[in-house]
Order: sequence, then C-alpha cells, then structure tokens
Amino acid sequence: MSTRVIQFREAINEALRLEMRRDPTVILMGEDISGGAKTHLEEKGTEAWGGDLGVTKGLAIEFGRERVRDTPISESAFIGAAVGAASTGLRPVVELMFVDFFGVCMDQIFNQGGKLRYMFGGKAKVPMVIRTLIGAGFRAAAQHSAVLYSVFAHMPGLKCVVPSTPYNAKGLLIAAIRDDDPVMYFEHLVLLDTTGPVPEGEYIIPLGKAEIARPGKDATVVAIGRMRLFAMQAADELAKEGIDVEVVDPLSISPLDESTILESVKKTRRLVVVDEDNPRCSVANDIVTLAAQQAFDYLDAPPQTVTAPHTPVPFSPVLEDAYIPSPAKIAAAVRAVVA
Amino acid sequence: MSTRVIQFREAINEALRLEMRRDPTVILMGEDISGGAKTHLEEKGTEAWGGDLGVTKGLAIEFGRERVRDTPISESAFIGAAVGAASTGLRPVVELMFVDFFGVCMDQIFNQGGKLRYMFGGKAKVPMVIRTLIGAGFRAAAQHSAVLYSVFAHMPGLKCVVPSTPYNAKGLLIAAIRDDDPVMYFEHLVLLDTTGPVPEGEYIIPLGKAEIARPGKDATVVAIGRMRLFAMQAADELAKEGIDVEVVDPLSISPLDESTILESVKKTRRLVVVDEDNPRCSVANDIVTLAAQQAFDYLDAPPQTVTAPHTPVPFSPVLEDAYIPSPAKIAAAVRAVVA
Amino acid sequence: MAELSKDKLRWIYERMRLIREFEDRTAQLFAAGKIPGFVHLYAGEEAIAVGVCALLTDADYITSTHRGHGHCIAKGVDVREMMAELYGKATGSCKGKGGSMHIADVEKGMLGANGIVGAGGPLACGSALMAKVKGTDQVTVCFFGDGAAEQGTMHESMNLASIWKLPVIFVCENNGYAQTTPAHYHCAAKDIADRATAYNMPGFVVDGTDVFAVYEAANEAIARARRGEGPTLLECKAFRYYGHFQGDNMSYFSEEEIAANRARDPIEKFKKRVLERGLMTEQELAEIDAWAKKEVDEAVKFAEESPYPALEEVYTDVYVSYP
Amino acid sequence: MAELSKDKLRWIYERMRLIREFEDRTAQLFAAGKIPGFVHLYAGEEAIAVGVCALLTDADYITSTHRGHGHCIAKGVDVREMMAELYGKATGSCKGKGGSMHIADVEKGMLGANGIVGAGGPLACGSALMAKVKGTDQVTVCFFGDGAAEQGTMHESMNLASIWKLPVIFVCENNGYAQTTPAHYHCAAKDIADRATAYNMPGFVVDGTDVFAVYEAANEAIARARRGEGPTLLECKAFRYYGHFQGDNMSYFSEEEIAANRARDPIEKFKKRVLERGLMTEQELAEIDAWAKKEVDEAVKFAEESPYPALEEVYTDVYVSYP
Ligand SMILES: Cc1ncc(C[n+]2csc(CCOP(=O)(O)OP(=O)(O)O)c2C)c(N)n1
Ligand SMILES: Cc1ncc(C[n+]2csc(CCOP(=O)(O)OP(=O)(O)O)c2C)c(N)n1
Ligand SMILES: [Mg+2]
Ligand SMILES: [Mg+2]
Repeated sequence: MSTRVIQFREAINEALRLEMRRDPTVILMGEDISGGAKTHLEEKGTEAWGGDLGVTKGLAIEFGRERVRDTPISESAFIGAAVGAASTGLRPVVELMFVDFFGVCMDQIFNQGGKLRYMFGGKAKVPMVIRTLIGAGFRAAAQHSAVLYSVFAHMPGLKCVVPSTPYNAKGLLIAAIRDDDPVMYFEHLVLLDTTGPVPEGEYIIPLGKAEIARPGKDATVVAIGRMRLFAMQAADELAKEGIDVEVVDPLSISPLDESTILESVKKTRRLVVVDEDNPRCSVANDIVTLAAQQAFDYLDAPPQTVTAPHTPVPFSPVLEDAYIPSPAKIAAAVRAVVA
Repeated sequence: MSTRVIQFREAINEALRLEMRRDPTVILMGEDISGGAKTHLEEKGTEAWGGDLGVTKGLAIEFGRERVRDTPISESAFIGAAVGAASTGLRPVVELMFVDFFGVCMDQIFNQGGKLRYMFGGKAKVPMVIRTLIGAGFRAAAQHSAVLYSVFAHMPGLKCVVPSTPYNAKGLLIAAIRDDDPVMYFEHLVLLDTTGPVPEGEYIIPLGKAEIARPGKDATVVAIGRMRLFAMQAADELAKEGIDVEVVDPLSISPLDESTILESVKKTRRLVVVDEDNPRCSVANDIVTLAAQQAFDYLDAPPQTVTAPHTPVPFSPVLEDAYIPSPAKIAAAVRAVVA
Repeated sequence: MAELSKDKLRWIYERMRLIREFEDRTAQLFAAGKIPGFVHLYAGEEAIAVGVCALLTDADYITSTHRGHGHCIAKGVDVREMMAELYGKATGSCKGKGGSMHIADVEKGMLGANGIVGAGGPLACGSALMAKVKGTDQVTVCFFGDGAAEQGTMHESMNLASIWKLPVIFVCENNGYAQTTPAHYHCAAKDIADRATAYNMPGFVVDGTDVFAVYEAANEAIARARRGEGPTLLECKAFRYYGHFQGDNMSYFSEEEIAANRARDPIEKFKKRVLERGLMTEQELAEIDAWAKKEVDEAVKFAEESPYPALEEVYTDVYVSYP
Repeated sequence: MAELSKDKLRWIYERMRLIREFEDRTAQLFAAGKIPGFVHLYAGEEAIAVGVCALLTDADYITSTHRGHGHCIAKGVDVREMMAELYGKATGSCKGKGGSMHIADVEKGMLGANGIVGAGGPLACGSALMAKVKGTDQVTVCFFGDGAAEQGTMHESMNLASIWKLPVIFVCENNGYAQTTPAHYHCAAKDIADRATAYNMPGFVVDGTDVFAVYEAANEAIARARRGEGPTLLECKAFRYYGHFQGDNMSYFSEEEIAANRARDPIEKFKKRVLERGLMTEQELAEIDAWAKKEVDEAVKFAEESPYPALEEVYTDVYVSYP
C-alpha cells in the first residue's frame, strides 16, 4: 500500500468510500452530507457541499443518493432510523453534525441503539456508526464547540472513538464500520485541516487499543484527540529541560485500554491527563481513578488533570483561547508531577 | 416547628406546597402531576393521581390547574417552556417523570437552561427546578431505572441535588426552588416510600453542603442518595467488627462539597465511594480523583468504588438485585481499604 | 370482508382471544405478586394489532410501545416465552433481561416493546429504509398511542417517511388517554388522523374496536406501502379495559364511559358479526376460547417452572464484543 | 395599510435598511477576517422581522434562530453592542461571550439568537406561559426557519401552545432552504402553513418579501393572541441573499433563482410602494439610507475600539452563585 500525505477529512472520506465499495449495506445519512438534493445540482449529477466541512464530498456522486442521504433537520428520526436499519440488516453511518446537538436525539442513541441488544437478551445487534464534530477553537461559541464524549462513554452499550491523526482516523473508522456494536466516532473540528501520511488501501486500527505516541520515562501524559498534538508539543518543550515524557493516546475512550495506560504509569510513576472535555464526570477523571486504584503504590506524585474549566465555551477569541488546554498548561502540569 | 414522621414523597409534596404558598411565581408542570384534566374529575374539583407516584398529590386542588399543569407527552416543549418562563419571571418546577427520558429533551436542559446565562453574558437568570425519578430496584427494567445524574453533573450551568432522607428532601427542595440557577433534583424511586422525621414549616438545607451521616475514624464512605442507607447498614455491620466508618453524604453532587469530603479522607486516610450510577465518567470517579489529587499524601490504601456495572439495568429480579450495589459489597470494599 | 378466508377468520379470532386471555391472566398474576415491575395491558385494543398483523408476514416488521403484549401476540411471538419474560426467567423472549416493556423477537419481525413513548417512529423508519435500500417489499408498521402523537419523534418520523416514501404504516392506537390525561386535552388536533395533511400522506380515522374495519384500512395502507408509494396514517379509536398500568385506580373513567366501552368490546363485535353471517359457529368459537385458555395455562406453567437467569447474565449482551 | 402612521412607516424603513446595512457590512468584515466564527446573514428577509416587530412593544418577547441579527435589530437591540458582540468584545450585548449565534437582550424582549435549530419553540411557549400565568397581555413571537419546521420541538411547541391557548405567534421564515437543502425536499407538507391544521390553529401563507403583507397578517395573529385566543402559524415565504453561513459557495442556487430573488427585494418593494402612493419621498428614504450607514459605521468603530473581555470572564456568569 502506498502512502500519501492527506488531510484528516480526506482520510475519513477515504474510509467511508472504501467501506461503501466493499459492503453494499453501508449507507450514509445526515444533514447536507451531499447537499443540493432535488436542486439543479442533483439534476446535473453534482452536489453542494459534501458535508458542512467537506468530509463526505463526492460520496453521493459515486454511490448515489439512495445510499448517501441528505436528511431533514430531524436528528431523532434519522439517527433512530439508523438504529432500526442496523438492527434489520444495514450498516448505517450517520452524521450528527455537531455533538452539541445530542440533546435533540439522545434517546435514540443511548436508550435505543445502546440498549437494544441488552434488552433483547442478545437477540439483536446494532452495527452502526455516529460521526460527530467536537471541539473548541473555531470561535463557534457555546452550542457548537463542546466535546461531550464523556456523556457517551458513560453509556453502556456504546463504544467511543476519538481519532487524533489522519492515519488513525482512517483505520479507526474502518474498524468502527465493521464493528457489530454502535460506535460513536468523534471528529475534532480543528483537526480536519491537519495532514499526515495515510496508506491508500484498507487497514484497521482496532477499537480499544491505545497508542504510545511518544515513548518516555519520566512522566506519562495521557492525551485524547486534539490534545495529543498539544501534549507532543509540550513533550518537545520539556525534552529541552531534560524531562522525558511518554505520551499515550487512548484512541478509544470506551472501551478504554486500561493496561497500556497502567503499564506506562507504573513505568514513569507520574501521570498527567489532558482532556478538552469539561472536568466533571469526565474521561480524565476515569483515568486518574484507574491509576489511583490500580497503580496506587507506583505513583510518586498526585496525578494531574489539564482540562477545560467547568464552563460553557465562550465565544470571544481571547476567552476561547484561555478556555482550551494549551501546551504551556500541559508542560506546567508535567513539571508539577516530576518536581 | 413541630416534627412528624412522614414519607419521603410527603416531604417533597410539603416543600412544593409551602413554596407555592409563599411565592405566586412558583408553578408546576409535568405529565399527570395532577391527572384527569378535563375529565369528570376536574369538573368535581378532584384529580386522578397527583403524579405517577403520588408526589404532587393535592397541589392542583389547592393551587388550581393554572399553576399546576398537566402536560402532553412533550418533554422538550414543557421543559423548554420552563426555561422560557424562568428567564422571564416565573420559578417553574417541572417533572421529568423518569431521568431515563432525558434523551428526548436534553437540549432544552443543558443547551438552553444551563447555558443561557453564560451565553447572554450574565444578563439573564434561569431559576427553575427539574424533579426527576432515578434508580433501580423497582423491576422497571432498562429504560425506567437509570441514575444518570453524572451526565447532568458534567454540564456547566446546572446544579444537581440528590436527597437521601425525607428531612433533607424537603430542605433541599426548598433551597432548590429559591435558588436562582437551574437545579436538577433527583428522587430515588425506592426512597419515596421511606419515612423519617420532618419539621412542619419551611427550612433550607443549603446546596453544595455535604452532611456527615455518621462520624467515624477508620474509613470514609462517601455514599450518594439511596446508597447512603446501604452505607449506614454496612457501617453498622462493620462496627461489630470494630471498624469505625465515617459516612459522608454529599447531598449535592454539583456543586460538590469538596472540603467536607477531603477533611474526612484526611482524617480516616481511607476512601470508599458508593454510587448507583454506571461507573464510567461518574461522580464516583470524580470523588476518587479529588482524593487522589488533593489528599494524595494522606491515603493509606487505593480508594475503592462500589457502583453499578457498565451495563443497562436488567429486568429479572435476580439480575437487578445483583446489579445494585449492596451493603455487603460496601462492607467488603471497606474491609479491603482498612486491611 | 368477502376476501377474508375461513383460515384468516379463525386466525383473527385466535389471536384476539389469546391476547385477551393473556392480559386477563397477567392482571391476575400481577395482583398475586407473581409478576413484578410496570405492566401495561392491551385488553380492549385487540382488534387493532390483530387486524393489522393479519396482513403481515414474518418478514415484515412492527415497532411497538410500552403496551406491547398484544402486538407481540398478533405478530406471532411465542406466549410461553412472553410469559417467562414477564416473570424474568431465563427462558423468556429476552432471557429475562427485558421484561414486559421490552419484549422483542426480531426473527418474527417484532422490533421490541418500548419504554420510551414515541421511540418507535424513528425505528420504524429504519427497518422500512432497510427494505427500500435492499429493494424488498417488506413493510413496517409503527404502533403508537394517542399520547405518543405529541412527541417530537412522531412528527419527525412521519415527515421523514413521507419525503423518502418509506414503506411505513403509522397506526395510532387512540385509546382516549395518555395515562390519566384524555386525548381531547393533550391533543390540539380534532382527530390525530388530521395530522396526515402535515405530511402530505393519506390519513384515516378507523373504528379500532372493529377488526374488519381495521383490516380493511390496513390492507389499503399496506398495499400502498408495498407499491412504494409511501406511508399512511391510520388513527384507530378504541379503549382499554385496564388502567394505564397495573395498580392504576382508573378514577378518571366515568361510569358511563366504562359502560360504553364494554358495549363495543372488539371480541364480542367479531363474534356477533361472524355468527350473524354464518361465517363461524358458536362451537368453533368456543373451541378457540378453550384453546387460548390452555395456551396461557401452559405459558404460565412454563414460566413458573423455568429457572431464573444465572447472575453472570448481568454482564453479557451489552456488546457483541468489548475487549 | 391605511392604519400605518408616517412614524411607523419611517420606523419600518429604518429598521429594514439598518438590517441590510448591518448584514452587508458584516459580510465584508467577515471576509476581511475581522469577525470570527459562524455568521448567518438575514439580508433578503428583512420584511419578516420588521413587519412583525412593528407590532410589538419592549414588553413582548421574541425567540430567534442562528440567523438572528435581523430579529435583534427589529426588536430594538443596540447595533453597537451587536457589532461589538460579533467582534467578541467586552462591550458586546453578551460581553463577548455569546457571539453572533447568541446575541440577546432580555430587557428588550429579545430572548436570544439560538444555535440549536428548533430550540426557540419551547422557549417561546415559556415566556407566553409567564404572561398567561401573570395575566398580562404580553405576546411572544417565535421565529423559526423552514428547516426548523421538521424538528420535533416545533411540533411539540405548537401543540402545547394550542391546547393551553398560549399567546404565541409562530412565524416560519421559509427562505426556501435549510443550508443547501430545499424546503420542497425536506418538508413533506405542500405548505408549512398546512401544519396549522394539525394543531387546530389558524395558519396562513404570507409573502415574506412584502412588509405590508407581513404586518397585516401579524396584526391579526397578535391581536388574537392578546385576546387570549391562542397561537397562530404564519409561514412567510422569502429568500436569503447570502449563503447559509459566510463561506458558503451558494452553488445550489440556480441563476434564475437568484434573479427572481433580486426582483422581489423587500426593501425595493417597500420603496416602490411608498413612493407610488406618496407616503414617503425619495429624500426621506435617502436620509434614512445615510442614517443607517452612519449607524453601522459607528457600530463598527465602537466594536473595533472596544477592549476584549478580561480572561477571568471565562469563569463568570456560569451560575448566579456556585459555592
Ligand atoms: C418519553 C416518555 N415520556 C413519558 C413516559 C411515561 N409514560 C409511559 S406510557 C405514557 C402514556 C402513553 O400514552 P399513549 O401514547 O396514549 O399510550 P397508551 O398508554 O394509552 O397505550 C406515559 C406518559 C415515557 N415512557 N416516555
Ligand atoms: C439541532 C440542530 N441541527 C442542525 C443544526 C445545523 N444547522 C444550523 S442552521 C441549519 C439550517 C436551518 O435551516 P432553516 O431552519 O430553514 O433556517 P435558515 O438557515 O434557512 O434561516 C442547520 C442544519 C443545528 N444548528 N441544530
Ligand atoms: Mg393512549
Ligand atoms: Mg431556511
């Protein structure tokens, strides 16, 4: 497989395209994921946007609007339809445009999609993926910038994946589509423009496996999604000070790869968790708890967390920048644990 | 104020009644909170149920159906209406019949009610209360037994209260109604039938203050809602073994009274957290994290958590009983930390 | 009615009678403390589920509600497994994990009773979409209550089904109440069927106590769906004999109302009609009555003798795989 | 139209022109990188907000959408504070914390632009309920898009408002598209106004590019609401000049469509009418044009010269109190 440098959004697009070619039961639904339905564009065989951020561009053209469906603004209906379709033989991949909109359709996600198998005593499965945008940094304000994946990680029956590079975005999405359980796939708005090497063909990055993004010995920094990039910057900075940081990227937050995290913590004896989500009832605190419970005797310093504050996301650029965890804050937290 | 022994449900009813008498802007909305609207019952000036579990009984009779409103099954509409009414001059108390239904109306709760003040730069307030049932034990199965308060505690802008006795149920609800922020008030289905001494008149239990339910010196058990009762049973059991347990009931989970918990942990040097919610991204893990971060040097053993498993609530009585944390499991966890 | 074969008539009576028997027995067992939890009974509404499901095959789907026993039985779910499920036994339709509000049998096309009011609408769009994408002629029937009609999900689903011409039949079971709240209070529309206009689909009010009327209306709607012409809304007006759930004092029913309901019992109506027209005999009907009773006896016996699930079952079936 | 005083006509033209000027300038500032985030412009739809708000006082409420600038200006929100808000400055309507999608001014009865499609319906029921419970004659106008009409919240809100006879006027701004998706694709109904039947309320299709038509229809609806007779649904058909948000290539508009839209510009329509009838002069109109330009110039200057909020502002205004 030859490898090119492509954008994060292109990696996602490629994963969808390859899976749709491979498996005719894979269908897509979402608002304007093609765009221009029943306009002169459709007549001409073209489309408007291919998604608000161009992630699904061209898929309707290749696979047709029967399999790539623009929807009304009815998240409950089309996400619930994905649950119904998944439990009767399709593999829908649906787009919840922003995770901030989960409140209009959460019942279909957690009470139907996430519980159907259990309630039916195992006599059904719900192989579907919900792709959704997360994250601050776009000046999109309080209702278009949240992370919220901890709400989904809380829910039994759902799996949750947070890609951080074009490479893992593609491999994780292919894995998610082939998975027989409902998977939430969180795309960070700011990451969509990032680029990286991605092999051309199909490959899988298994759900529930963390990645050591940077090996090190002095402190473990567990960083999720976009925060991995900041953690790597902080690690470069700290290396100049002689602090050798190990960066662990969970990739999946449910299931969480506890053993990779624990192994790293036991080795470095110090833990910093970086999470852009709000701090209460968060994945960050799950990871601290994991270490406190299962690596208690190894910890040489209180584990630190670097997260968003317990506030909505402010609009003003200066405030939003102060809201988001930064490489500087991560570096400070690492200095505190190695002190 | 004279004190009588009354039911938990009666304590809630009394809080509502007193506040409605005191303040004409307090109104109630919910499905069948009176019942029998526009039937022969209304004609006769009576009502059907006063809530599915009789909690709001008689309030429509005393205050009229203008202030005590039965609603259609439209949780988004009437909870959102509470937000709109609260921000323009009323103090609505609304009932989300079961917390499990949050998925049909969460947007109005967290994106509107919880964020309006912040998004408006402080130029509005949203004084409202959402009462909702939580908890397993009623054989009500996977869509009527969840706890889920951690999802609400995650949300900036919301306050969350979990009463555990008739006494604190009344005082906390009065405080919640008078509070100028949106408050989630979680009523455990199984607690409604419990009884306890409750003073007749108005009194307040402040939000954000924990209570030492039982002082002790060997281990701290933080137990939320119904779990407090189980923790007290476990403590009695352990006392026979010579283990002196301190039981802390947070009462509010957002804001969380960190200092009371930390003080207790620093004193006993051992922590067990008991929480009926599912374990991922939970209040239980917040409390472990709090201790691990701020009482690190005091802890003599890894903090333990006793929670529901990462599964939906099963129906079968034998399975449901195995699902719910029990006094025996709590005692075992305490024995482990003091060992 | 001409088109109804003798076999179909027998089937209809069997199913209606089996539902009634099952529900009456469940009420007794609940009162006796044998069945725990929330139980919502379908007695009085038999003509709706049976009249509609008489036109479906196992390959067709239905979505259901909290009041799902009747839908299950009409769709052919095994009553022994159903009763075992109500008891929370390992032999239940859902291994005892679901209970009354979640009985399901995907193989039979029964996509689950549902504890969330209005949740079936989106699910129904989904199985219908599956059929459309795969190009089969399977249809999906979405049963929902009058109360459910006020949920946003039903609005979204009817709109979606209509614009995509999905093979869904929306069957509103208007039993007059959502819990204790009458439809004329909670619903602004004169008839719920009026809402069909909002989605540019056909909508009809049907006598939900007359299985022949239901059958006829559903026949049209299902044919339309199978032809790829999209959804239909049928509002079947009926009543329920029992309270909202077991334990309900039913104070909101007036005495006249109860009398009027009894006078339009769907089973009695059916009997009267087939006897008058000589389509079935008293004897045939009595045999079916006895059969239904025996079926339910056996179901109860099966449930009572079955074991509870092993405690490890708490942890299984959450995921297909969770490393 | 006879009833419109000279002052009211001036007010209407001022507001329409001010909206247009504000939006055109915002488009330029966005393109120049001065305004960040998601910005949705109202140009083309001025007649709707202005025609409706001409009938409201500060005591009446409106709920708005992501496309909220026009509603704000029509309801009297200060344009300097609005522009400062778009810049994220401390002097903004929301101290810079809200931005374009959350501009609000509760004192002026503006309950906030809203980033969630369809979220305004329930909120509007709430302020209307407040008025009903307090026994005032305040009304609430709920502006929502054609796309929002498919959200469950709008269904629930219209039903609730109808059964409780709440003083809400539901004003659907049908600009033909939800993002790139045309209403004739996403909406099953022939007209969104048809949905009024589903809630047993009056419903009308209105020319949303004709401020006089909007005013007239709103006048009726508001009077009805003030009389305690409940809600009305007005579907105002219009168009937008700009893309869905700034950055949209607008490829889905055909050239004919764009030309047709220009031909029904609400401001030109107004001018033509008042000039033809001699109600206002060219000179008067030109003066207002100049005034509007100056207002916006000043607003931009104010915004640019204002300071950013202090960083501590991240943490404030989450709660009234959080011990
Ligand atoms: C979203 C949601 N809200 C409320 C409930 C509680 N509840 C269960 S059944 C019911 C009444 C349903 O009425 P209807 O749809 O008419 O069905 P029926 O019980 O009459 O068959 C209510 C309010 C629920 N289960 N789900
Ligand atoms: C619940 C929700 N879903 C989707 C979106 C994304 N979104 C923002 S505006 C919009 C289109 C709205 O269309 P319409 O209601 O017609 O308003 P218009 O933009 O035409 O004024 C969409 C899909 C959102 N903000 N909220
Ligand atoms: Mg009903
Ligand atoms: Mg539009």
